[in-house]
Amino acid sequence: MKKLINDPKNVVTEAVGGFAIAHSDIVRAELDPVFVVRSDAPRAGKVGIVSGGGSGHEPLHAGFVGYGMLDAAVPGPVFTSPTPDPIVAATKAVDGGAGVLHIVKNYTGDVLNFETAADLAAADGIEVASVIVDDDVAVKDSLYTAGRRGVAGTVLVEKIAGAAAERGDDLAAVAAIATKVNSRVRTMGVALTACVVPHAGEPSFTLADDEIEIGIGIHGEPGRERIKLEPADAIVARLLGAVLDDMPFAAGEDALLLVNGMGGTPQVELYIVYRRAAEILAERGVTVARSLVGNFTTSLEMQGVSISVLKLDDELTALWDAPVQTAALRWGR
Amino acid sequence: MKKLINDPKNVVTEAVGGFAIAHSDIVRAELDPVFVVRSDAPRAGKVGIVSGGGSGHEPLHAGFVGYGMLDAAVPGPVFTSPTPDPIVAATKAVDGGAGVLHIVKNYTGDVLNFETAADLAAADGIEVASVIVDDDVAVKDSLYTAGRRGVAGTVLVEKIAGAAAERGDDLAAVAAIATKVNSRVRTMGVALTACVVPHAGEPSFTLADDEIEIGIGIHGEPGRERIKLEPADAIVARLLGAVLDDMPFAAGEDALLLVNGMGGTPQVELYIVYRRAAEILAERGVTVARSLVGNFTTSLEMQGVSISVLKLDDELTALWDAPVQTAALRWGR
Amino acid sequence: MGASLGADWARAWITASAEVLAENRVALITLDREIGDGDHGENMDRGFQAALGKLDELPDSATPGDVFKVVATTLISTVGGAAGPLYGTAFLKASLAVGAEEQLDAAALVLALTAARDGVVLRGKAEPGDKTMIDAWTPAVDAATAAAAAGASPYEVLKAAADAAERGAEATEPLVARKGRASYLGERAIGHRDPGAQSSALLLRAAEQVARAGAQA
Amino acid sequence: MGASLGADWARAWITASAEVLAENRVALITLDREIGDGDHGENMDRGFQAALGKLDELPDSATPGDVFKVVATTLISTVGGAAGPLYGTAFLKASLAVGAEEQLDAAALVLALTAARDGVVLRGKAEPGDKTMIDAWTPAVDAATAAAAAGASPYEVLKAAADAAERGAEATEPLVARKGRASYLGERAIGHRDPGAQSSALLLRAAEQVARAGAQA
Ligand SMILES: Nc1ncnc2c1ncn2[C@@H]1O[C@H](COP(=O)(O)OP(=O)(O)O)[C@@H](O)[C@H]1O
Ligand SMILES: Nc1ncnc2c1ncn2[C@@H]1O[C@H](COP(=O)(O)OP(=O)(O)O)[C@@H](O)[C@H]1O
Ligand SMILES: [Mg+2]
Ligand SMILES: [Mg+2]
Ligand SMILES: [Mg+2]
Ligand SMILES: [Mg+2]
Repeated sequence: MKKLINDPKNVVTEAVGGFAIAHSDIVRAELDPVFVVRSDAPRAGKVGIVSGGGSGHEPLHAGFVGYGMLDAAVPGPVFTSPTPDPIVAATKAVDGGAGVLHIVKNYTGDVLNFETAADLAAADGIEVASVIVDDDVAVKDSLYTAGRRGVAGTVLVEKIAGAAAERGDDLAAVAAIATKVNSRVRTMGVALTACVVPHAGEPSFTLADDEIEIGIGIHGEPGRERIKLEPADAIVARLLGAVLDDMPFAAGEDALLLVNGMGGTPQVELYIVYRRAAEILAERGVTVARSLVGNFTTSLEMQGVSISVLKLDDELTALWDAPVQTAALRWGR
Repeated sequence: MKKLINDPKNVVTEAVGGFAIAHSDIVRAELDPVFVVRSDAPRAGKVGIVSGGGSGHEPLHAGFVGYGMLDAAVPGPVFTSPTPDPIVAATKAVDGGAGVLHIVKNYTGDVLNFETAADLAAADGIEVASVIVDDDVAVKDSLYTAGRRGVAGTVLVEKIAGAAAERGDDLAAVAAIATKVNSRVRTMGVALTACVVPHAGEPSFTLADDEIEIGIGIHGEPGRERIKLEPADAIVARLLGAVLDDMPFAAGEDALLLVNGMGGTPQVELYIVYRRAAEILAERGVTVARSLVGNFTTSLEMQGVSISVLKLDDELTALWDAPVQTAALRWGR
Repeated sequence: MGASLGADWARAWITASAEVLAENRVALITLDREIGDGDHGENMDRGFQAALGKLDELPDSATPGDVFKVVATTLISTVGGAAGPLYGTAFLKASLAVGAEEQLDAAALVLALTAARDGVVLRGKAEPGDKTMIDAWTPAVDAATAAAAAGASPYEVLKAAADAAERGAEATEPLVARKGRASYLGERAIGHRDPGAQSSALLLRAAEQVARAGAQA
Repeated sequence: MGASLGADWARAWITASAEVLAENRVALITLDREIGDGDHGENMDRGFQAALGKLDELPDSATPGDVFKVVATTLISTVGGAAGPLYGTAFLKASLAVGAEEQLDAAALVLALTAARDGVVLRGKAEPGDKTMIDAWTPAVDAATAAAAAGASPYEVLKAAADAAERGAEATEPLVARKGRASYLGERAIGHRDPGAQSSALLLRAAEQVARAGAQA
């Protein structure tokens, strides 16, 4: 294992510490328990938004704390959901009296820990609503699984819910927007290489030199199917095909296309993937009205990519375009 | 070699094509010859700024085309400087009558091809000035080398010169600012892994599981020294030590600290590096007045990092803070 | 009937669990890497080391229920992931089940084990055969119940539970998972043991071993 | 004195060069990977394939100088990197040196080779021993000059140049580089052959071989 780290046990606190210094204009970090919060929190009368989960997916979530997006992020250990304590602390830190929305990716650990935290915060008189993100079409949503995972679509939920909170929507409305985004976004990913969790020291799985893993999650967990390496265009057809099968578009509908790098993929490859995905959507008469290309929901140094499509309407587009000022996403100010 | 590509020969055109669709609000791409240009170019009366070089360093340079930074970027094949033709075409496309600045990283190939292009553009009546960036302290600048390489400091030169051009400085003034930034920025990098150039198909060098390469360039060329893996803090001390030895700071001076990922390094590691670098600067009484952390000047999927320090003054800080709207760097609009 | 088990046993159990989880840290990480995300051993080790530290802060008068309670809150606040809330709830429910009893007899142990298992089901909604820790806990509860009904000593109850939990953990190997991360793998989870079932078996074996040591002393 | 070399030879040379560079694409990439950035073979192959295409567009009346000129502009506009401008300038200067001559005798070849070498030096400022293509070109020019002075035929002049260039390329192996990317490596460049010197030797060998084929035909 070769990593630019010191003691594996200190990876999260040191990274969060560095993040807070580098972005002290936007956030501050609490280290006991660990969370990252907007420097101007709590904002009276504004719904607070808290997200979190295991570390290793950066910039998710801390990179999205700031004006127009999250009020706080709670990073757990690498790939391990945080415990309730820091979630409760973050929830209290951002409560401006209008209640707090928890945006939770659908993993048993995240769901259970946020659930406990919500109960504890409610016991302290804070109104908490929760939205579970489960955009990953690689997993069948059935009685026979823990349900779909929350992956890169989470970024879109956070941005759009954040804009709704910033314009003054109340808790129910912000939760409704977040739910709406989640219901209209689908994602599918592929890995070319595995990643190494610092405390594990070994790759989560091994792929031969000509193998790729289709339907990968974001925790270094193996995907659903292992196939031989294909040209990028063929891989894009698989991923986007699965997304569009699950959420068909009518010609003329608008899409936001997110091509998300898993951390170790060069940018040229992301744009090669983006190009073919945009072409396929155009062939189907779908207008790619908004785009986002880059590393937003990663798995440490994993090489790979996920493709997300969000079905836009005027409301979602306007909220997407609204100003945002975070470490990892910024426009309009 | 596992990459999300189609034919290796089409990597650059496909990536540039995708980039131009994804960022059509900011840029357009020409494909014969290949260059990326601001969609509103040429802007009458504004000095145009063109940079370029081999591909594989993304977001450098195309990711920095837009308001307040570059007017055009000329990507060559992967790690190969572009030929004069597209440089001339880009120069013509951005000339608004106030002349054009070429920002060139100090590699024999880039220097020679931009030189020829400048001559050809001048023959067509365009006033061209050139600034060579050579911020890499890993290379001794002496009669016995091709001189220092231009690496991540290039981003700072492009941003600040871009702001000067945007505020209306004339060609001589923009060139002077670019030269000033170059004279005040130093960089040193490390690689944990090599990268694979698509047309080569094999890693540019091999490192054992416990080896790192100090003083790496950005072309997958081997560095100056190979050492055993060390904790991040020790590596930071080496890199930043070399930077500060070369450009000493007095206590109380202001610095911009850039921690640049080489492409395949997880963000947690960049912030762990940033944290220690900021601490060392603070220990020396240097104020880290501005920070930039992320993948800005990369070597494909290489894992590693470079640390750049720019000695700020009020003028440079104001130009750094000025609005910028590019695919990879955006604030203030 | 045999000697009942008091707070000494409860403390010794947690100490032994912390040891066995530290020893099995890498083994559990490896199991979780195969069908999960490779952190189960790290999570459990972190949690039980923390619980160990909390034991010292308990007053001498602490009952077994007090021990279970402090373990519960410590696991909840240090483990994270799926295992943290699940094991935390298990110990919390066990603590409630035994109330202020100073000494746990066979019947009390069965109550505690049943409450723990029910707590995990309440939070995680897993059924037997879903390839989770429930596949260790449910046979353990069944075996403990049967043993107690047959007049076993507390130690014998724990022995029955531990034996059954080990068999249950082993029996997760051929299963497809329907809960937790392994459920994403479909058929590919077959042939791998569930890490949570394995850690549950380790915990119950530790409970039995310290009881045996106490019984022999 | 032997037969002088005309446009047929010049065209055949470029064709043979394109072939030999395609064959040596991977070998040159490998050399450049060791002490540079691994693109030299790709760059040269791309450039000479493009030059090959341009030959067909030349009129039948084209002189050797016309061939050199179209090769020069094609290399400049397709190769990129350091090699593009350097080889481009070499062919451009060679073209100027031979002017409108229909047939090149030994003296004209020496003029062309000398101009080519001087062009590379003009652009790249390398000196002999800097571990660049100059270390192939300079001994080649010297050997060609000596051969011509001794009354060698055009073919023999090229043979002398090619032999010397090969030895010169080989002699770059023990050197530390002072120009180009390999200069960043310091001592670590020792033991590796300079890719540009190697491609120069290949080009000059191709020139000799097509001249020999012509001489035998
Ligand atoms: N719904 C559930 N019910 C019961 N046990 C579960 C459930 N989900 C997961 N588990 C258990 O948790 C274990 C994984 O724990 P751990 O690796 O620490 O958490 P995570 O899956 O969040 O990384 C699984 O092996 C399984 O035994
Ligand atoms: N200043 C120079 N003078 C002469 N030849 C040079 C000079 N710099 C580089 N070269 C030659 O160019 C070769 C490298 O060419 P190439 O790999 O195509 O370009 P790049 O170095 O830009 O990747 C070197 O092996 C060397 O022979
Ligand atoms: Mg986990
Ligand atoms: Mg090159
Ligand atoms: Mg796990
Ligand atoms: Mg090269």
